[in-house]
Amino acid sequence: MMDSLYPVREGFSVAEQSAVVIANTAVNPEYRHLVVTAEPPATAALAGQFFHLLCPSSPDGNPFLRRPMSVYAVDAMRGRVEFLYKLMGAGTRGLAMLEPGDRLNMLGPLGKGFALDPAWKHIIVLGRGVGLATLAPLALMAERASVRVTAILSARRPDLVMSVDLFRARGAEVIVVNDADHSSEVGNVERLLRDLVARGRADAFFTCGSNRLLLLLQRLGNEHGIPGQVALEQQMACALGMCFCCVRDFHAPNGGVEHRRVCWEGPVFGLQEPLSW
Amino acid sequence: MMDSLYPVREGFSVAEQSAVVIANTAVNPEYRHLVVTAEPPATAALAGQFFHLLCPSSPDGNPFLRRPMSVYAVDAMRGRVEFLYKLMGAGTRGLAMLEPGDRLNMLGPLGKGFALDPAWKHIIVLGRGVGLATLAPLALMAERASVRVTAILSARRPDLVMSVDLFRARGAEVIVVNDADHSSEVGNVERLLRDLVARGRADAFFTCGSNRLLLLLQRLGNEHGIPGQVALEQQMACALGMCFCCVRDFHAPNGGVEHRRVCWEGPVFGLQEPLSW
Amino acid sequence: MVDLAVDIGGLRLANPVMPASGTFSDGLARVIDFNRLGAFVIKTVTRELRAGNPTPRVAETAGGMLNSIGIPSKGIDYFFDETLPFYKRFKPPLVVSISAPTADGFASLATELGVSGVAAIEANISCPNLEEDGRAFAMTPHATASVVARLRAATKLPLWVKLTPNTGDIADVARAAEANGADAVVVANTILAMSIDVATFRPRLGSVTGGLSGPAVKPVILRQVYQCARAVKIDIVGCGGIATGADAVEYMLAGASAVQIGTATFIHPTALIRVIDEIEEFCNHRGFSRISALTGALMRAGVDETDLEWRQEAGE
Amino acid sequence: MVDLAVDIGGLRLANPVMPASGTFSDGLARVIDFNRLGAFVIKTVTRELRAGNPTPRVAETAGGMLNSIGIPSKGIDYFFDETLPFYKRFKPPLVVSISAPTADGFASLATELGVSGVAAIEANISCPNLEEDGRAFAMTPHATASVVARLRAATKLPLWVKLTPNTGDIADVARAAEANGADAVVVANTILAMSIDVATFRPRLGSVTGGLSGPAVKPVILRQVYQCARAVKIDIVGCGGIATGADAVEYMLAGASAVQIGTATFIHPTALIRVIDEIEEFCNHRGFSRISALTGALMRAGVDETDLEWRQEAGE
Ligand SMILES: Cc1cc2nc3c(=O)[nH]c(=O)nc-3n(C[C@H](O)[C@H](O)[C@H](O)COP(=O)(O)OP(=O)(O)OC[C@H]3O[C@@H](n4cnc5c(N)ncnc54)[C@H](O)[C@@H]3O)c2cc1C
Ligand SMILES: Cc1cc2nc3c(=O)[nH]c(=O)nc-3n(C[C@H](O)[C@H](O)[C@H](O)COP(=O)(O)OP(=O)(O)OC[C@H]3O[C@@H](n4cnc5c(N)ncnc54)[C@H](O)[C@@H]3O)c2cc1C
Ligand SMILES: Cc1cc2nc3c(=O)[nH]c(=O)nc-3n(C[C@H](O)[C@H](O)[C@H](O)COP(=O)(O)O)c2cc1C
Ligand SMILES: Cc1cc2nc3c(=O)[nH]c(=O)nc-3n(C[C@H](O)[C@H](O)[C@H](O)COP(=O)(O)O)c2cc1C
Ligand code: FES
Ligand code: FES
Repeated sequence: MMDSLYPVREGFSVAEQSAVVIANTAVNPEYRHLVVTAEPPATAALAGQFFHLLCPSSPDGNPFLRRPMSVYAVDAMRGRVEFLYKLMGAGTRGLAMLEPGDRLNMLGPLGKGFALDPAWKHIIVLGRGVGLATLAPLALMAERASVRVTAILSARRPDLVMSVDLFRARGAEVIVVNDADHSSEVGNVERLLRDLVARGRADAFFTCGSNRLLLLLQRLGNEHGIPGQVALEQQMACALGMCFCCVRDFHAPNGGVEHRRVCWEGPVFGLQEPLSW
Repeated sequence: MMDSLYPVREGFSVAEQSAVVIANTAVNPEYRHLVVTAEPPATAALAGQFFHLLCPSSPDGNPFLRRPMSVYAVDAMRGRVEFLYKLMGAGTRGLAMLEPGDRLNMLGPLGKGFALDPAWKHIIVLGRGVGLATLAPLALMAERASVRVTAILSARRPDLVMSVDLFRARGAEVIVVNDADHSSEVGNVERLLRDLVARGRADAFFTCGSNRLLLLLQRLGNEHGIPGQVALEQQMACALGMCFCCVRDFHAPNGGVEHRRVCWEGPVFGLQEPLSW
Repeated sequence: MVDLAVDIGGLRLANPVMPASGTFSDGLARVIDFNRLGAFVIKTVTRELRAGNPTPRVAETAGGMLNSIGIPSKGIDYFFDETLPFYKRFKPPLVVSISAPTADGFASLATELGVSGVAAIEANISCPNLEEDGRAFAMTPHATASVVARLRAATKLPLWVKLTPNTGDIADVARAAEANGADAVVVANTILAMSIDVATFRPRLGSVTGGLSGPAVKPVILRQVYQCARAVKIDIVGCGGIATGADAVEYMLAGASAVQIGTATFIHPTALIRVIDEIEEFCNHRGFSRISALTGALMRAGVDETDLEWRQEAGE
Repeated sequence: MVDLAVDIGGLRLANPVMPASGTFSDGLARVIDFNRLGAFVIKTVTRELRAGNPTPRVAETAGGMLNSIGIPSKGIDYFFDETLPFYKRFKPPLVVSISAPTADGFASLATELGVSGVAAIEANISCPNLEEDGRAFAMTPHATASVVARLRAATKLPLWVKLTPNTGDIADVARAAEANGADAVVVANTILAMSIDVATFRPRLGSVTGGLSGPAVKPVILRQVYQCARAVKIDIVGCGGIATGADAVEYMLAGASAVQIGTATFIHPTALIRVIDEIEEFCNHRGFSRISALTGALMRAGVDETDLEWRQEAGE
């Protein structure tokens, strides 16, 4: 029920803020890029953390609950936070209505983000679909830590692959795979990964967005003793560890299966911990 | 339960329409004037009829039910309908958010409007507050029927009196009374009315917006055998005679008291029929 | 072409969409084509003249409304003289909602209504039972059984029984209705509720409490339809918060064979027609040739399967 | 200065605002100052370890949400080792919500919780009673009486009993709780409800049905608070859909002495604090020096008086 690791602090590390929309533009037919103003503590958000957004009503409905969205980028100097979101239902379609100057109520930063071990020299980032939004800030984080990144970005069609330029700009090597030419099939991705492992480019795996890819990385990680991290998703209500809506199944230390809260113990977990994405 | 007078028609005399806002401006600190586009059957609205408006959400709340608003003016040629509304709660504050170009869902025209007897030469229109909005289209209706109007317009303060110019433009004689200088007190209004009756200017009384003024007119009407009409208000759900939310007490033909629906048998009733406004 | 026809307790309807009692009258003919409706269901009729409750009779709440109309009634003579002839002019069958303070009263009304032009009786048993403690008949299986048995003996017309959602035993109440001869249950009437104006410290309704309806109640009544569907074999008419074709489909999946629409008509007077069009479109789109195939088609997969399914959807 | 203090069944609170069980944990300390709360009410604790229900565990509805969390529990040892020490660091009293499948189970938990740092017991008797037919204790006065009597004998702590809104007899259930020694009733838990995804034909919750909470339920639970307030003399804690100070005042006028806030905290994590500030402001504005004066202050005027009042307000 309570996480005894959590220290009682003087200040508050999470806040409900009324951000101002700076831009909200389509990046392809399914995804949009949202940039908003932000103050501390929002600007302290780390890669892998998320915000819980109060989405406006739209003709598609009145979203009652907030919607979790990963931090796509943070610029603490200019006071900005960015999101990359896929149009799904009432919440994201409500977000799509926001225009520059509109207000967005956001709660955050929330959850536990990615962590880079100083010993790692080369990491592999393997993402698909919405997962690319969550993984994107790893590019900057790795660059700052002088860690080399190979990013394998997967999507249904070539025009839906995102963040290629973002990763390249941070010095990452980018490999794009997609369903249209079958390059995204597990067999092919496994071949690419085994090649990178053989070339010593895989000190750690990072993934988000696909169950098949998680299972693949778990298998390879096990086989080669390569650690890693995975960001999970689950429906949320509170996003503060209070409601236990957002649990998923994890291997328990004692060998059984236990529930953990994606919003609180995660969304980033050790690669081998979850049973599935 | 059903009004057997109502004929089954080929076409439909009431419609839900998506009007476009042309203007929505403050006329004083409490009232706003809304002009929207309209098509038939909306443009067939008569003085005393009303529309049932689906008001947008605002920070003041999400109005679930529609809100009844009298027709303030209709211009069938240019395809326009106008409303004059007072800022009250969630509904009217939602209306206040509408900007030119926005859509407004309106249902109407609804209810039974005012009727002018061809035998009348001079009528008296006595209104207060919101009642002035409902009575305003009588000015044009009377002008067209070559009936002379004396309008006594009552308000709390001089700056809250509305429609003075509108009545004057249609040739009416306008008397303004207000609470600030006590001219609106029943005693003074009664003096004004008795004077008009004595001068033969009161073939009929029309009123809306005040219980005290209704009771006064009922008394004078009885005393002098002067007929009249009153527009009532009551909370509504359906506005089509279906739910019986909007009933008020009326003198029944048999001498007792009976309920009638303001939306269906009214909102305009014979002056002596209702027990109160 | 989708076959929209349904059979409700022996009465054939051209489609499963009809108004809810008390939310419909001839006035709506100014806005929609009455001949498109699956049936007419009229405001509850009583034998005697009744004035109904004090005003204010309506208040709005989050996603819904409260009403305390009560049952104002012009009495049974007015029904025969005015209401019945009016509805005879249209094609849809007329379902007459009735209420009485005693089982006898219900029975005698039902017998009297056995005339041409009345297609079915809907017994609104959510009203106080004056012979017991004044609680509504539909609050207990016991009182429901006795009034339904009397009604069954009194009429050969299809007998629909409208339940109250305020009981903790709705499945048992539905069973009692079925066991005593009801042809269908209507689930359900409004949920007892209230609202207070904090500016005046007064109740927003003249009679203090009233009935909640509209989208806010949909998840509660849907659950009750689901519970009743698992308890009885007779047809269920779902009623509570339906505003769209998707809402109607949701009720049918949970076990309803037809639906009634009330509050939504106050917001959009064309709601009944729109729901008919939308369920037809839904069937076309999903390849159902008969709407009745939706009834009870809820997939209750094993727990893990459901979980997995959601994950897959969420996956991308 | 408004005196916000209230006394709930013998327990003094600095103000009448507290979280609802299951909607609050230490995580909220990242956002608000815990020392401002009237009390802490923690997620229901059981003796044994429990996993809770399958996912998905949440769905949204018109003006509310459904949850089917169940009662995942780390067991009573975890409570003593971790939860209790954590809350001891703060000023507000700790109310421990407990649940068990039998009256004995409730009683033994209550006894064990008689330790320093536990200020009151909230018995969540909306859970299935395994000794009877598996229905929740709080569904009937009978089962409520027996479990409350056992609890009363087992603990000297203030005993709050949390009722279910799913019964048709909430006033009788409250009476049974009072008669058997409850110091207060909490009205109420969530309303049983469901939702179906018409795209997949599957229930939106992994366990098919779940509990409805949020603004949609407010008018229903408010009515139940009002009914209970007329039935019992013990204190009532109102809980259901409260999101603003005005909502809290509405509950107090209906008869509640304090309020719990659940779902609103998910939408605005600062809701508890805002409600405290807003009720203080309300009292200041309306000239109440003690918040407790609001409890039961509903004006139930004669019918005509109410009517007239409304007319006057509407008049101009
Ligand atoms: C930690 C976290 C980070 C995320 N980051 C991103 C991101 O950066 N970009 C992005 O496009 N999406 C992201 N998602 C998924 C995003 O939250 C959902 O796509 C969104 O909530 C859908 O809302 P909707 O109303 O548009 O869709 P609907 O399908 O109508 O949503 C219905 C309900 O299901 C929930 N839901 C639906 N899909 C998901 C999902 N995949 N995860 C959690 N809840 C879901 C919604 O929150 C809502 O409560 C993230 C999810 C989590 C948990
Ligand atoms: C036939 C008719 C014609 C009207 N014409 C006008 C007009 O031309 N201009 C104008 O300013 N007002 C008019 N009114 C009053 C107007 O409908 C209310 O002021 C408005 O509904 C208030 O809504 P709200 O949400 O702003 O206020 P709230 O007080 O928050 O409303 C709460 C509820 O009470 C109802 N309500 C409140 N006051 C009234 C009232 N006086 N009459 C009926 N329902 C009420 C609302 O519709 C709503 O359902 C008319 C009313 C009727 C019945
Ligand atoms: C204004 C109003 C009046 C009602 N009158 C009756 C009635 O006379 N008889 C009856 O059985 N139900 C009556 N009801 C209940 C409705 O028939 C229906 O059961 C309920 O409103 C739920 O459906 P909805 O959410 O679609 O409105 C009434 C409901 C409303 C809102
Ligand atoms: C996610 C969630 C979990 C809950 N868990 C519990 C619980 O463990 N014990 C309990 O007594 N009530 C529980 N409840 C019910 C709440 O305490 C409260 O009674 C209900 O949500 C109504 O209040 P609200 O509308 O303010 O949320 C839970 C409610 C929610 C939404
Ligand atoms: S969303 Fe509430 S615990 Fe994670
Ligand atoms: S508002 Fe429904 S009858 Fe008048």
